[in-house]
Amino acid sequence: MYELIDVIISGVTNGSVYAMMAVGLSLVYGVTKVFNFAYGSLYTLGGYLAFTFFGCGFGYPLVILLTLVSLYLAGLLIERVIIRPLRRREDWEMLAMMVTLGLAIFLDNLYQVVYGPYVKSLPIMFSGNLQLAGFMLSIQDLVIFGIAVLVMGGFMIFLNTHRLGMAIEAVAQDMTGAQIVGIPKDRVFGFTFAISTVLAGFGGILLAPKYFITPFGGWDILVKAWVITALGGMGSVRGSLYAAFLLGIIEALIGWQFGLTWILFAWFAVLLGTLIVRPQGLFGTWG
Amino acid sequence: MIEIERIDVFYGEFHVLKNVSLNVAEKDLTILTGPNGHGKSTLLKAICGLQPVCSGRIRFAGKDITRLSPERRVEKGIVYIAENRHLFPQMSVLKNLKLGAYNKNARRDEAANLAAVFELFPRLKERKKQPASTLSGGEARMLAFARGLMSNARFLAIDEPSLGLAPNLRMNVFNAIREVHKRELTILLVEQNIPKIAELADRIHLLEEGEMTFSGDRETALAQDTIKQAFLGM
Amino acid sequence: MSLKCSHISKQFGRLKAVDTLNFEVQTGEIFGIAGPNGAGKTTLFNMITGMYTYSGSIAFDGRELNGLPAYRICRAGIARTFQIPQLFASLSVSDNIRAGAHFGSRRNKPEAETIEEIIDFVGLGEHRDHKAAHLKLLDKKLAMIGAALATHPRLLLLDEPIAGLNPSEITQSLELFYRINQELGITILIIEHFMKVLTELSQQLLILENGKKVCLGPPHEVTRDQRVIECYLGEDHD
Amino acid sequence: MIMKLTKDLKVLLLIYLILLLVPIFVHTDLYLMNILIMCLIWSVVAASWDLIMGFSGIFTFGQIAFFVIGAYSSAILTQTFDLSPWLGMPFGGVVAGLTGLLVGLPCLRLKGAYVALVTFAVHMILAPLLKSDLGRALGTGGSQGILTIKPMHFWGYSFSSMEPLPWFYTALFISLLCLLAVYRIIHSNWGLAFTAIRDAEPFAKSLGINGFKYKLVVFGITSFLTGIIGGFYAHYVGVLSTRILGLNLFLILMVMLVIGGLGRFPGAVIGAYLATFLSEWLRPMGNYRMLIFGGLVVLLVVYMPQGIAEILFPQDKPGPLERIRRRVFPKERRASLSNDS
Repeated sequence: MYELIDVIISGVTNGSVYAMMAVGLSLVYGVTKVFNFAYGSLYTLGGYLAFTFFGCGFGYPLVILLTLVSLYLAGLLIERVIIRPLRRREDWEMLAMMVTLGLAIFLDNLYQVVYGPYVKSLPIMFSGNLQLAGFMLSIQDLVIFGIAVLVMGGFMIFLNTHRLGMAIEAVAQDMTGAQIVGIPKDRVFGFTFAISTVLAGFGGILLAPKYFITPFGGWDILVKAWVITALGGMGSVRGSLYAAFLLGIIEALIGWQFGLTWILFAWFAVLLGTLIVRPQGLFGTWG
Repeated sequence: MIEIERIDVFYGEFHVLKNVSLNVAEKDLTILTGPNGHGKSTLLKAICGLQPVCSGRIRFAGKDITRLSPERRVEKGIVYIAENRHLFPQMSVLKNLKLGAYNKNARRDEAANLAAVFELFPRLKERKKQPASTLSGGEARMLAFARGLMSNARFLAIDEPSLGLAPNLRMNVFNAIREVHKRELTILLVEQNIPKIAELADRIHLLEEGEMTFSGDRETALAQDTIKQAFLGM
Repeated sequence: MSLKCSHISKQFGRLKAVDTLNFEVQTGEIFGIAGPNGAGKTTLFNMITGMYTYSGSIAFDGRELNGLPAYRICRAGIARTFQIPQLFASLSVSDNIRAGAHFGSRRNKPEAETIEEIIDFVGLGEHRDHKAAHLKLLDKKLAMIGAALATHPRLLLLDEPIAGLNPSEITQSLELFYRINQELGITILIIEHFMKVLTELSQQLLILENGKKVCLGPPHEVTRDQRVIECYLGEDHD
Repeated sequence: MIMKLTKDLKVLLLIYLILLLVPIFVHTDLYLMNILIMCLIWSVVAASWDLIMGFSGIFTFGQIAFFVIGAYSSAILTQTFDLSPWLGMPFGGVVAGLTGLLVGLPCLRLKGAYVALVTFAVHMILAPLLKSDLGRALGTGGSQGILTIKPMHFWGYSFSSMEPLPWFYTALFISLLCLLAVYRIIHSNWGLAFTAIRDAEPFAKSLGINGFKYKLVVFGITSFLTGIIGGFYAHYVGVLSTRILGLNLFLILMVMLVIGGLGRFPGAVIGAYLATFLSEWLRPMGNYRMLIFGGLVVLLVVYMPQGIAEILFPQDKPGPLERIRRRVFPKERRASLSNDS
């Protein structure tokens, strides 16, 4: 019984980080219609950047700040240099998938060349456990959960109330409508891509102390974020949230009961089952 | 206020606007009419920057805006009210209106404009919490119109505001246009329902097969059979 | 009677695009449909050709069509064109027509013969090997009609077939529609905004507004109908 | 169109004629012969992928998975039942084809990015599946893989790894058959249906094309061809492991398509040769190899999205100069258009 609850807690913790990253992937698809294959590699980028900044001898707050700023700039750059030029072409959505796939492998191998093939890890943010109603809760997990929830909550509030957030939603819902009211489409695309890069990379920082950083570790995350997004409905932020927690818990349960190798199958089975019944995902709408 | 000089617009291989010129004087209400699919909406979109122009120039208040981005045009006060509305379906009516005031010139007047719009369309005030997708056709059109008014426009390009509306709603929209026109806004109105609206017009233009086939003031236009023939087809 | 629509409705969310519509099209006639934008004209075509699910019944020569997939409806003898020309852009004109001849037709006539006949019929001889993407608008429309004719339909639906054409092209198209109707004996359903064209061309005219039938009858009567003038032609029209 | 068919075919046959003669000069060079054989293998995979992605517009990422399924099936069958590889290869094709149908089925109702997701997921879970107990029970050898796969034989003569010529000509023969099949399909009524659905699905349906059927057919046929050549690969290389499912090969295949140009038939074949040689040439670069490949994909997609086919087989599009001229002188264009009619 205690074990089960431990497992669920771990599922919820991971789910919160997955949710954060899936929100980023879903957002960038919903707004810019780019299916970003490099998303997993940007997750890894967050880990490596943080690792590098630690190497400079900075503490956690400064490292996080520097990493997030670098991620933001990297996102802007990627959108500007390799995605925007494609937009003029008729089959650009397909080309965007190919170009981000190329970018993903480029980045992964860049990490391998720069940092070597061996795992890197970040120092633990908080050590120790918290005794609560007979359960041992790792403070690290609690902090991760707290940060992920805060980031997501803050992001939701930003989308719903801030002018720029509203502009992002407007572009997602009707691009021509957004242009009519004078929203600069290109700048929103760039900003959205950059924000999603930040969310991916932030996920990388949060999970790095737990799961380590490897050059190709992003693919697992990409597939997971992808499944969450598809399950929740492409472009639906709310759907991604539910799907992330659901899959986080399923993952923890399967891993506990049947072993880690079955996790990916479970994800895939859930995805396929859902898509067969509802091709547009749980909360998605076509078009 | 708006001077369009010999513009050409293509959709792929299809020549939509052929050497079209049009002037709209400040504070005038100009009607652009003609059969469907002959380039009226395209002309409005070209003015608002949603449709690239192949050759020719567009000037606004004396300045060349031919290559300006749509958002810069909105800032200058050129506002398009689309026939197929382009609302943000999952957002509330209020949010749609607030987004209308997105450009930096309209931002500071948001509250005043909102009050004015609600006065003009009390119906929208009743429904301000509702998502735009739940509005009826007529209400959605009102919202599109109201959203345009939120942008602090100096020039409104309105695309067939009466289309698909029941007669009473149609009168509502026309009254709103009349009201807005009184506030000394310059308006270019695409409309097929001429007799209703003609009394407001300063000038009427006829666009057929992408070419301007008639331009003149109200009296001359209404005396002409070509106008009736062109859009009634008889 | 050729086509019979009984109590057909189509709803998108809260919007009733087509609302309990009834009408019949007689074999061999040209049947016009008009109405303001958003009246449900194209929706109606999409229902007849099986692109949408809907409630009610559409029967063609006594055969119920509701529930059949689009490709089966084509083989039942109904072909259509689209308002914005849809073509297989990367294929040649003759391959576009071949698609119709091969997949849509159940006649045993050799395909090559059908293709040649149709290219001649619509007058696209010189563009036979040109890619559809590079045709000009009229030729695109002709190629689209050609592909539809290659399926050997008994009923042809034309969705605003002359929008965007110039007067001489319109004349050419109308002539073609007459020939399709007279020489090939194909019943035609046509959506058009140009009243003059509809009154000239059609034997029956249906006016739609907000998915509902406003008026149905011979064109000269319809254009005098008070409700039609109000909803479509303008109230002060005489 | 008729003229163009023969042009595509001529290019293909010319390539094969050259390949037929190449061993005369290099047959002693084992390394080079091996690369040539790999070129022949990858050209079939690339052409099949192009058939479904380029010609049919279905964005699938499962081609290597089908290749591996074909390879494992043929290896396992020939081993378990002591059958000839000549039977194993078509069997591998059939298993891969059936899997293709199975994967295609849920994809029918899905839109672009979802299809990519489902097929990519198939690729991603195939390795753990082959390594799992279930895979081991089927004879995949778990994480170790299959180490001893029967070599090919012909009239009692068993091919050896030291003699590349029999392997080469068998590969030449099989790949030519597969590529001719791809060519035939592209120019058959099936190909017409595939391209029609890609270009304008509603119009295709309104002309009587059964969208579901042909999408399934293209899934089945491309995975079948890929599976056959996968079978050949297994017997040629002699060992199989899940390492082949790594992303490097995936990216190299994508480079083949990008170089060749999507939907330009002999393009993918040429792309396969170029990418395979490039990959070998870059092998000494170690880790930098895939870095360069990744960068290459980015550059090619941004700057040359039509691939090499644009240069080798320009289509009847206006060239870049003509396009600029039209943009600058639209009036002239209008005049010339009306003169045509």
